[in-house]
Amino acid sequence: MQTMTYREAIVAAQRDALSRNPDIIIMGEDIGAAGSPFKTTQGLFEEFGGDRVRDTPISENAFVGAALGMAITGYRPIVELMFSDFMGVCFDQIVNNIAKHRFMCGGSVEVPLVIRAMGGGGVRFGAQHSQTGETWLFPFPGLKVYCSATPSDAFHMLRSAVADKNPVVVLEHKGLMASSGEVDVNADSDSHVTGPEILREGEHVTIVASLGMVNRCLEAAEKLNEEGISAEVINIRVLRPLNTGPILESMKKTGSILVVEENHQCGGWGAEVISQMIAEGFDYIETPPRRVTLPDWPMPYSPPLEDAAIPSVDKVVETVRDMV
Amino acid sequence: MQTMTYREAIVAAQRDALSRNPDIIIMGEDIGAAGSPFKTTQGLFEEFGGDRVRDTPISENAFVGAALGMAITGYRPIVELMFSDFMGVCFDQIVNNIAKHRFMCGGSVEVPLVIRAMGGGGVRFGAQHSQTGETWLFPFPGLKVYCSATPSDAFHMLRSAVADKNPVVVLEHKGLMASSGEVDVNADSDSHVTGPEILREGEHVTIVASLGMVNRCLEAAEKLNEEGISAEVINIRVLRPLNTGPILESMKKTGSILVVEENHQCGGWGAEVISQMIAEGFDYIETPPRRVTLPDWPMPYSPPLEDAAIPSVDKVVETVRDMV
Amino acid sequence: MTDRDLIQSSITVKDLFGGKNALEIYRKMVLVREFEDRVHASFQAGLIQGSTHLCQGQEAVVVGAVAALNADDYLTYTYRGHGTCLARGMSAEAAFAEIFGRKTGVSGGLGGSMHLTDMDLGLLGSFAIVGAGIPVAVGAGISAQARKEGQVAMTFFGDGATNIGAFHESMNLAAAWQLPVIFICENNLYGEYSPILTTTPLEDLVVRSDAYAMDGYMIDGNDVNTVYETVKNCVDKARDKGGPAFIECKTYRQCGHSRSDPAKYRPEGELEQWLQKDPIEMFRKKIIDEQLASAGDMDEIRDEVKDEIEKAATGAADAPWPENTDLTKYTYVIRD
Amino acid sequence: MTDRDLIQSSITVKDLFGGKNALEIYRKMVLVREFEDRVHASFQAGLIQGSTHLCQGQEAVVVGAVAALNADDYLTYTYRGHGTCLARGMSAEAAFAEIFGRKTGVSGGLGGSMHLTDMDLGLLGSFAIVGAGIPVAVGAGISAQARKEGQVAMTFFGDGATNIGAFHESMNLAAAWQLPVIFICENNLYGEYSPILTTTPLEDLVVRSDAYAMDGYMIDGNDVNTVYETVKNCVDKARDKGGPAFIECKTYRQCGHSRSDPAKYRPEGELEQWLQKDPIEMFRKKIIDEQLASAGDMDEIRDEVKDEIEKAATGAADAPWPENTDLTKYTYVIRD
Ligand SMILES: Cc1ncc(C[n+]2csc(CCOP(=O)(O)OP(=O)(O)O)c2C)c(N)n1
Ligand SMILES: Cc1ncc(C[n+]2csc(CCOP(=O)(O)OP(=O)(O)O)c2C)c(N)n1
Ligand SMILES: [Mg+2]
Ligand SMILES: [Mg+2]
Repeated sequence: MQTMTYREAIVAAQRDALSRNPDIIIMGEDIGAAGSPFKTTQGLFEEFGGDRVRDTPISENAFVGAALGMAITGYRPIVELMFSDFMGVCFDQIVNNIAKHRFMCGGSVEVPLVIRAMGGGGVRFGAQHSQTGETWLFPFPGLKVYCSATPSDAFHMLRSAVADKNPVVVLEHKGLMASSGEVDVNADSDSHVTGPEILREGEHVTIVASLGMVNRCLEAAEKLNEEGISAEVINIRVLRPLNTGPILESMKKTGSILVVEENHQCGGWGAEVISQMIAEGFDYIETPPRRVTLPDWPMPYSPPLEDAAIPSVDKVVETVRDMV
Repeated sequence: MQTMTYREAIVAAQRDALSRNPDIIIMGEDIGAAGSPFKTTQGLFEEFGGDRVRDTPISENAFVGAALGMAITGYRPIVELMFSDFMGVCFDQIVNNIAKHRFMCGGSVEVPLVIRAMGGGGVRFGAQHSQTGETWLFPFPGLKVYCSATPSDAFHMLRSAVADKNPVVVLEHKGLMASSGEVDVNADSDSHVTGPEILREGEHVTIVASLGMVNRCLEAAEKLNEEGISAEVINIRVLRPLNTGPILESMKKTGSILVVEENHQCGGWGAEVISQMIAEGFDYIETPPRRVTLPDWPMPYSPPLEDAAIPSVDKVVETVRDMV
Repeated sequence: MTDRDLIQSSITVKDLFGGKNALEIYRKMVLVREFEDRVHASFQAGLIQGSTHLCQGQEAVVVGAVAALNADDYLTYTYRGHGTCLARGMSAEAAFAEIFGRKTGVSGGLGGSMHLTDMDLGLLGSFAIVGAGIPVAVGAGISAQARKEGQVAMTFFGDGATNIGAFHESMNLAAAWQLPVIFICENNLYGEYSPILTTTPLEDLVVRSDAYAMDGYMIDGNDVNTVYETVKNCVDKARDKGGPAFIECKTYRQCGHSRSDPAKYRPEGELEQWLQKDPIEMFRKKIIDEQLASAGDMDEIRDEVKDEIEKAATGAADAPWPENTDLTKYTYVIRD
Repeated sequence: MTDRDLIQSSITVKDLFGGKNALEIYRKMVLVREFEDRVHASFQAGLIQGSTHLCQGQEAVVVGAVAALNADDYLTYTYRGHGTCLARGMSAEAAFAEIFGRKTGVSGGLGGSMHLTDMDLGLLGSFAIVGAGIPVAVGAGISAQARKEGQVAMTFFGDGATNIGAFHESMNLAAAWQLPVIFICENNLYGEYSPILTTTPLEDLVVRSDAYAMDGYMIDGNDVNTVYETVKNCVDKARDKGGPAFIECKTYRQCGHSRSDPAKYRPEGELEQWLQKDPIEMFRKKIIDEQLASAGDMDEIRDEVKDEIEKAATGAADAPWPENTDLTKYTYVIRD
């Protein structure tokens, strides 16, 4: 077990990948000598050189598309998108090419590539630099979509993604970069991507969250505990392929479910989770499932407005109180 | 009342707009003298000239972004995207610029523009030319998203979109182009975009559908009727802003709801509709809500596989039978 | 700086290809033509639904360019890419079967007319979104550069595609990293129904290579000698770490854009003029003039090809539809 | 074809601007400098969270180019666009307030440092995605062309932005339609922490205008005379239906890329060299040399500006936060 920050875990996973597999090449803007704006590739250029850690032009469409070309010709690219919002400029390559290429080839090719995209709000970057990207990718079969909520996730999910034969988008959260936690670098990475992880057990309500919302829900659970309400907190971790099995088990126990996501309600994965709970656990539901999400407007820049927009610990606590 | 095809209705709405408002300019690929590949602008170039009906280069990102520039400087563009799938190459402009510009300007500007995008499957165009685009746009506040299922929709929703002060994406379905129906060109267009329309009344189950699925659901309702099952069929029409009020009323009556959409389950609007039904009508639900959607893979090209992938009348009938 | 004069090769067929290879080149061009004609007929006959995009008239580009490649090189191309695939050696029957949506198609019927691929031949992908295959070729070029075995990547696209962002970003990236990527622009004068000058402020796209300090050539794309010679030189240079090149091939789409487009938007006489420069006829004439083969020899080849196409198309039409099963394993690689 | 020599104006300040206007130009440049310095200090002091992107060193470009416009012209620019806004006349206090996230900000605090806009001034938008504002300016150019009142649209972007698709598509569209759009490329030699040649195969981006048969000029962007003269000529031509132009302004970002970036990636001595060519100092010297004003006059202007900035920044810092209310009406226009 090592204690490291989320940011360090991202670097460590890439270092691990670069050391183990000579076919891995990292690409992105200012990820070379500069070590990336969020310092997520720090030291890798020095250690592995400019052929394997490549600074790109500001041409996301070209280098994300190039990642597909590399993946189907024997290399394994890891691409960094500095902000998840930039998926807009390379969306065609992600959803029309990368997600569908294997299928359109009749399954005759594997597309082992990783896109790391850093998203999320709370850091005063405004409407065009604060989106998590979860809802953007959720609709597309062919993609795997991971969400790292902890340093352990950041390390293991990225490491598992790199070993995967499918295209994986790993969504990371800017607000978590400096958070720290325990990482067992010798653990089995693949176990992290089988699906949701129960981070705290509870009896009265199941709370499911992703990315930056996970810690808030844990904090909320702590507060609720003081009031005698026992909440089970689940880190959903993998949006695609979505495995709601553990959530269903939890809900069967608690009879009530709350989803907390840093996305707008429309298009959020919360609706899918709830719909699956209804479909498969209808008889176990005791109270109507609830969601805490972003309000239906873009992310405001002004600090108090941004803080008010993002689901807070208090909002989670209040909502749960209202449910039980 | 006039009888016209869906395609003719699209042309008629644009002709109407061009005649009424000199600030309207239409742009797209081969929409001028060629009348557009799906013939959705036929005759407009001849009638209104090349300054108002403009053939663009293959540069969706530029001309969709240009539409924003036009809208905030006094003109009202209508942009045609030949295939909804092409939103991939201009996604940044749609979701980061167009959807958010008013907000980022503190509400000091109006963005009156229309994007028409033709999508959907069943016409053997393969994985990169068969997506409806509904799930792509559903997550984004700032956009209005309309889905035309009938010639009347095609006419009135487009006409209302053109008169709107907000950016509206009108999704049309390629498979409906030749379908015909009654259009009352003198009716109030805005009433078409207030929300869902009940196309057939029924007692036992509420079926909600969009675009190409609406006719199939009506057909299914007809078949079910023969078996003594009375289905209410609702054309959802507007995904953003989503108004589920009429659906809730219907569900309160029938106690059961089925969503049919030509989208993958994850990210589909069906999950949102169901989640809202649960939240607001929990006590009225008698059977677990169900969904019929695309399977979780890209659209296959081969005709029998494509037919099997798209929700069919039979599938709807069977699912309803299973529910009631 | 880019050479802005139209390049036409002056080497003889014999010196360039040798007699036997020349006939093979001829055969390939006829194969592409006959294949496309048959696709067209099949579409008209209802054997194909959806859409097709054919390349009759552009055979010299695809056959000449592909002939300059090695077996381990990579290619990306477009919805109009049947010719590239056949030139590279894709089975005509498997190609037909894919276009007919059959189980025996190159992609088991999942791809269709716009998506013919064969990884074993380096045929990496046929992309239906304009420009979308260009970055993919750049990626193959990165692999080639990293592997250091002298491979190159070649990408085909149209004149209209040079107006889309993916083209620009790819040219820049390939030039910045000096990747072994050969950009083949098939300037057939139209994007769909629009003549190039209605959408593009210049006609000679070769100029665009200067924007990336990249070698650029503008060539007679209907002369397979010229195509082969120019492309071969560029390929050789790229193999030898000389960086990418852009080759604008002036050519003409003898058919409509897609489906049954009658191409009425063409000015009168334009097609006829270009038919005078039909790439197959021109090459045939050269071969005869150089006495490498007789008209009879070549008729024989054509008849053989026709037979081959007939058999391939019939075989494909008789092939079964794919089974309606769970297609998850074609969507994701499933772990064992 | 594009002129590929670096253009430096030889007109005197007096002939170009006249004495009084020259001092106004000087004042604007100082205003931009002082504003940005204050933003930097405010960031360091914790008054601003998130990020800022400053333009110290690039004042001649923004002030000179904007001076060539009429009141009814349009502008789009980037996250590094504070200078453009101030040059155009945006209230410094409202700009500060926006950057501080206050209710009195130009966008009521919803936009932030990367999104200063003022429709009344034609300041259409500041875009945080590289290249994303360029198509928007093209759209404004379409409006201008349609309205036929001689308006132009101007768009500012960096050297790095010329590698993104939106730039390419916009240049092509503006040229194909001969729109009155002036493309101002602020080539400050870096995109974030990367020197231009690490990402771009050429240093003189003016070459890229040839790819669109568009007028192109490469100018000394630290000389406000040169900027004004060149841009004014292009603007006049565009107003007169002469089509778009691309102007590469060679300049230098004296600060880091954003936030508190110390810009350690710069080679030693580079900053110092460019400080020798500081646009404000250079212009000041010319004014003195031409005896249009004394050093004392200009010190006075600077002191006035400093006062103005002090007042504006303090006023903004004292302004209230926006209320936490339903923001739907800022998202959608709600019908009455
Ligand atoms: C991004 C995108 N926009 C539009 C289309 C529709 N479309 C298909 S082919 C084509 C014309 C392409 O012209 P060109 O690049 O010259 O290639 P050609 O078809 O002539 O070979 C267009 C506009 C598309 N497939 N993708
Ligand atoms: C599409 C996109 N990619 C990356 C970024 C991150 N980014 C912000 S500024 C910048 C550098 C831009 O360089 P340049 O165009 O030269 O403008 P400058 O900042 O030097 O004014 C980058 C890469 C972005 N905002 N948008
Ligand atoms: Mg063409
Ligand atoms: Mg720069």
